[in-house]
Amino acid sequence: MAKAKTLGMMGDFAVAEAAKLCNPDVIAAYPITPQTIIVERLSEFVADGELECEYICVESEHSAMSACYGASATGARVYTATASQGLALMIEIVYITASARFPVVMTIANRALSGPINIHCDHSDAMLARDSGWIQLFAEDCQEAYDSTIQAFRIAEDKRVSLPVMNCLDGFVLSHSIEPVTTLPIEDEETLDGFLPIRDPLYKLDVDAPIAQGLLALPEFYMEIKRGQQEAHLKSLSVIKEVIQDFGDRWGRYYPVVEPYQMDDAEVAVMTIGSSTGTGKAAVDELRAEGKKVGLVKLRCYRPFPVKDIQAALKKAGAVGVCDRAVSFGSTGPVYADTAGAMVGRGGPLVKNFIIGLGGKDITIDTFRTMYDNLYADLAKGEIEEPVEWIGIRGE
Amino acid sequence: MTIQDEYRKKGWKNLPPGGIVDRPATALEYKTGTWRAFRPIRNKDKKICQNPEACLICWALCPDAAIKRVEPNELEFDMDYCKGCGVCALECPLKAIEMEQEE
Amino acid sequence: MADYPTRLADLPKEERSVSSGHRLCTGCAAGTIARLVGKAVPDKPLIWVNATCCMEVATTIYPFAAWHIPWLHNAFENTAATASGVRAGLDMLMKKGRVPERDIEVIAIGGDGGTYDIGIQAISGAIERGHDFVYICYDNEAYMNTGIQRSGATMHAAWTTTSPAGEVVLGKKEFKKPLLRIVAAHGLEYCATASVSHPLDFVRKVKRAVDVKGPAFVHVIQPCLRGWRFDTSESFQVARLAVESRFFPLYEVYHGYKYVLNYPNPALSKVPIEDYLKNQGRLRHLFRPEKNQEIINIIQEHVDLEWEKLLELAEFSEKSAIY
Amino acid sequence: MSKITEVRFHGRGGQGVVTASRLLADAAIREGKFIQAFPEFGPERAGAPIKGFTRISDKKFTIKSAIYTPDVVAVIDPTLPRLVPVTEGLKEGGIVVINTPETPEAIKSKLGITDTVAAVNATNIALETIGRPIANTAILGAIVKVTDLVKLDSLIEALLEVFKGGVGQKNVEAIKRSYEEVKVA
Repeated sequence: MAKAKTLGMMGDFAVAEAAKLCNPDVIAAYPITPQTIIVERLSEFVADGELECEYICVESEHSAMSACYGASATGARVYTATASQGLALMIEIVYITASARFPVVMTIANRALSGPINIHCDHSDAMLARDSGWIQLFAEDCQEAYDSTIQAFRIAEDKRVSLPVMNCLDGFVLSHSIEPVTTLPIEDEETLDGFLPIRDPLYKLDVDAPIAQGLLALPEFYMEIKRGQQEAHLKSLSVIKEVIQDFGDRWGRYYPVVEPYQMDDAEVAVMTIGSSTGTGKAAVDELRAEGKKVGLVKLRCYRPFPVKDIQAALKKAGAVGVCDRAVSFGSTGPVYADTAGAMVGRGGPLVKNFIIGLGGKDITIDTFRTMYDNLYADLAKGEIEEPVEWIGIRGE
Repeated sequence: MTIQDEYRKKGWKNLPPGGIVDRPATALEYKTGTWRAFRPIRNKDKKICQNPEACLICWALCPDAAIKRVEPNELEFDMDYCKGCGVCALECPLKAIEMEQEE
Repeated sequence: MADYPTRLADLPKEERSVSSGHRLCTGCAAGTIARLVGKAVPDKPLIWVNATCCMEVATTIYPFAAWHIPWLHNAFENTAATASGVRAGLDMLMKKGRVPERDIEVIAIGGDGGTYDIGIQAISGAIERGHDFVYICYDNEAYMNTGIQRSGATMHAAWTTTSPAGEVVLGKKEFKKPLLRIVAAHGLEYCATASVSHPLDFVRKVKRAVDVKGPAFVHVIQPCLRGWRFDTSESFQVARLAVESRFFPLYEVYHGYKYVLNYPNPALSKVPIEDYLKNQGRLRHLFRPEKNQEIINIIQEHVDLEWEKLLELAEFSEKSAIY
Repeated sequence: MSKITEVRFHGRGGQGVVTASRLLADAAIREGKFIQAFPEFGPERAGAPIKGFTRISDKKFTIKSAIYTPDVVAVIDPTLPRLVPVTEGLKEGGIVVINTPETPEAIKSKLGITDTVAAVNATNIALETIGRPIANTAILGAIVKVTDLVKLDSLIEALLEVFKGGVGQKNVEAIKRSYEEVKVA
């Protein structure tokens, strides 16, 4: 029996508490800043008997995901966490895990990818995995990181989905920052009062009913199998919304896949992903107080990319700036690329791309003021001159 | 209809999830016997090998499990799967097996 | 001592691991290895975790899978890590009563490339963590699945497509990596070398490895007719020569410390390495156009040196009171 | 005090700067306030100058950026002002709480500032109460005294959550003494 308590918790800490609540059977993880506090807290829970699970201290992130793949194959509930270079090292197996439809919940404490090495926040690591077939959720604050961890298990293990889920929280800005987090009031800890039933696997390694997973698929069948994977991923969006609704109805906190903020009469708007959303909302409030009709759209679910929800949220704005914390070199930011794809040819707003906060570059209210000024300038000209603008760097 | 035909007919929508094959040993439907250029003949002219259970080297070493132990003490060469590699002939201590050209 | 099969007839009739219908090359002893592992533990349910390798690709071409048991492949270099996850998943599900308590053995199997080179880190980690599983390395001394490229297991002077016998450089420059000593150095309870030419010895060692509560390792030599260039019928004959020439002696190591020699019998006179090398196409350049006695001697000296080390280790182990 | 009160702690790696920023947040959350506490993220190494930040507000706030215009600056290590512009960005009417043996007036002239300065010899207090020159908890007592951020009891409660038993009591004593001994000018 657990009562709801509001405590000051670092994001990593909150995620570890949430993961514990979900009773994972196997954890296989390798430490990397800024995810370390998650794996440390989980190790303490296991050592103190608060969490009954096989905790495998693997010798590399590549082996972390490999062990998760093997464990999920037995039907066990599996959790891991990594960041930056760790995600890059295990990416081979991240793809394979999704193709096998093995549910695994993985927290990413988002951190810039090297070169140069940098331990601060940006989304280049998660974006490295955007084509991997994992569901990807991004949290705005520590409370959402906590709640989203719990939702992730429910989504991943729903038989209609049965896909691994990547829960992203911004490195340091959330992972190592204390914010108020309210824990879940739970009666039946085995199934979180029915919200998270014990995993009933889509299929598993069963000595009494052998199956084979990991075959060589020649051209004759490979594409068919991948089309099936795409279908499962696209269909997961409705289940994700179902889970969001159920969680909100039970505990009062709703995190829609796309959340418009003051968009009804917004002339210009930005779309944000992750913790920059918080500072963005604060900027909107300030500018609104100064009479400026600005808005913001928070993108929580990046994969599957909620095209219809984004179209609905953005269509009334005059000009929209998509704020990426990653860049696909030689092209634009990834979230912009997806968004532009969704908005093209619909007579909707002007859409441009802002690259902000790479490698922990602080995103402040002034950052948003600059972006909104640029959007108003483009709106006045009626066209986007500079489709991709890097905000917050020195020099022309 | 082999599992290959079955899975082809399913189209992409109804294939088992995650690229699995949902039952064991479906390769039994694939007859590797068609690979043979030579065929093993045991005890062709004389019953040299009379007590296989006392030896069974051919049975144990056959890479394709194409030699079956038959009650109570007999061997059966399964031409559905034998690839004609000649291991049994070479390894048989009594030289009771000869490889002959496939017709 | 647990009871180990003394006659091939003791082995179960039915196939319990790989089935017929797989597409390994005609005469490939890897098929035999997979069969014998299944027969080594007739009473124990198995879960098979396979590395990317010939055995994996040739036995599972979608939708044909040649396995009577649950079979899992993940990738090339992470078989031991994947097996760790399978083991952990089973253990915890049983502990929580989610699945019936059963003595299931997790078999992890890979080729030499996947074990000596790209996979050694995952193996070292899995052994260090003490998971209860058996790792089997079937060693055909090159990346055969991708067309015979040189690996850490390839012997000195052997031709492969990436260590060709050229005008200036004659085959692989380096010597075969001493895999088992590296594995033994982890101090695991049991590891051993085996050969397809000694099926009962191999079966005994697999069973011994399975009986270990914790990690165990069996390294079985499996000459490859395609890569070593010999006839489809000769895999086992070549393997036998590898053992009898002392190129690949069969021995066991207990707790990474106590060495027990099995074959060949030291009392027997040595089969010259030349007999082992001469009918392998990958070493033709040592015999034609004319014999390269110098390199043959180098190989012989290296074999003799390694053999002497093994004898000393075995002798020392016999006297040692530790195990 | 503006709607969200922003506090910046200055010290060196290993001096408990981050712990101080967290304890202040923990104290505030006990009073139902909305908080945020985070270090200046970087590969902290013992001895290197680092900062810790705390935001406290009566209303929920969502801002996630660093603090550039603090309302309160707390200097745990007296040697830092020479190296680091500790009062940079201090808001009008802001206050500097500094661990120093000197008087607030002396500090004002030394730093050449006209802002309010609260001085307390936290190192000395810590030595006498905790027995170690760790001033991070002691200085919190001074902060509580000169600002209305949190009540002393909340701070003590938060502290005893982290420092149990005898160590806890010694830290409480340190807090109380600096609460009493802080001088403002």
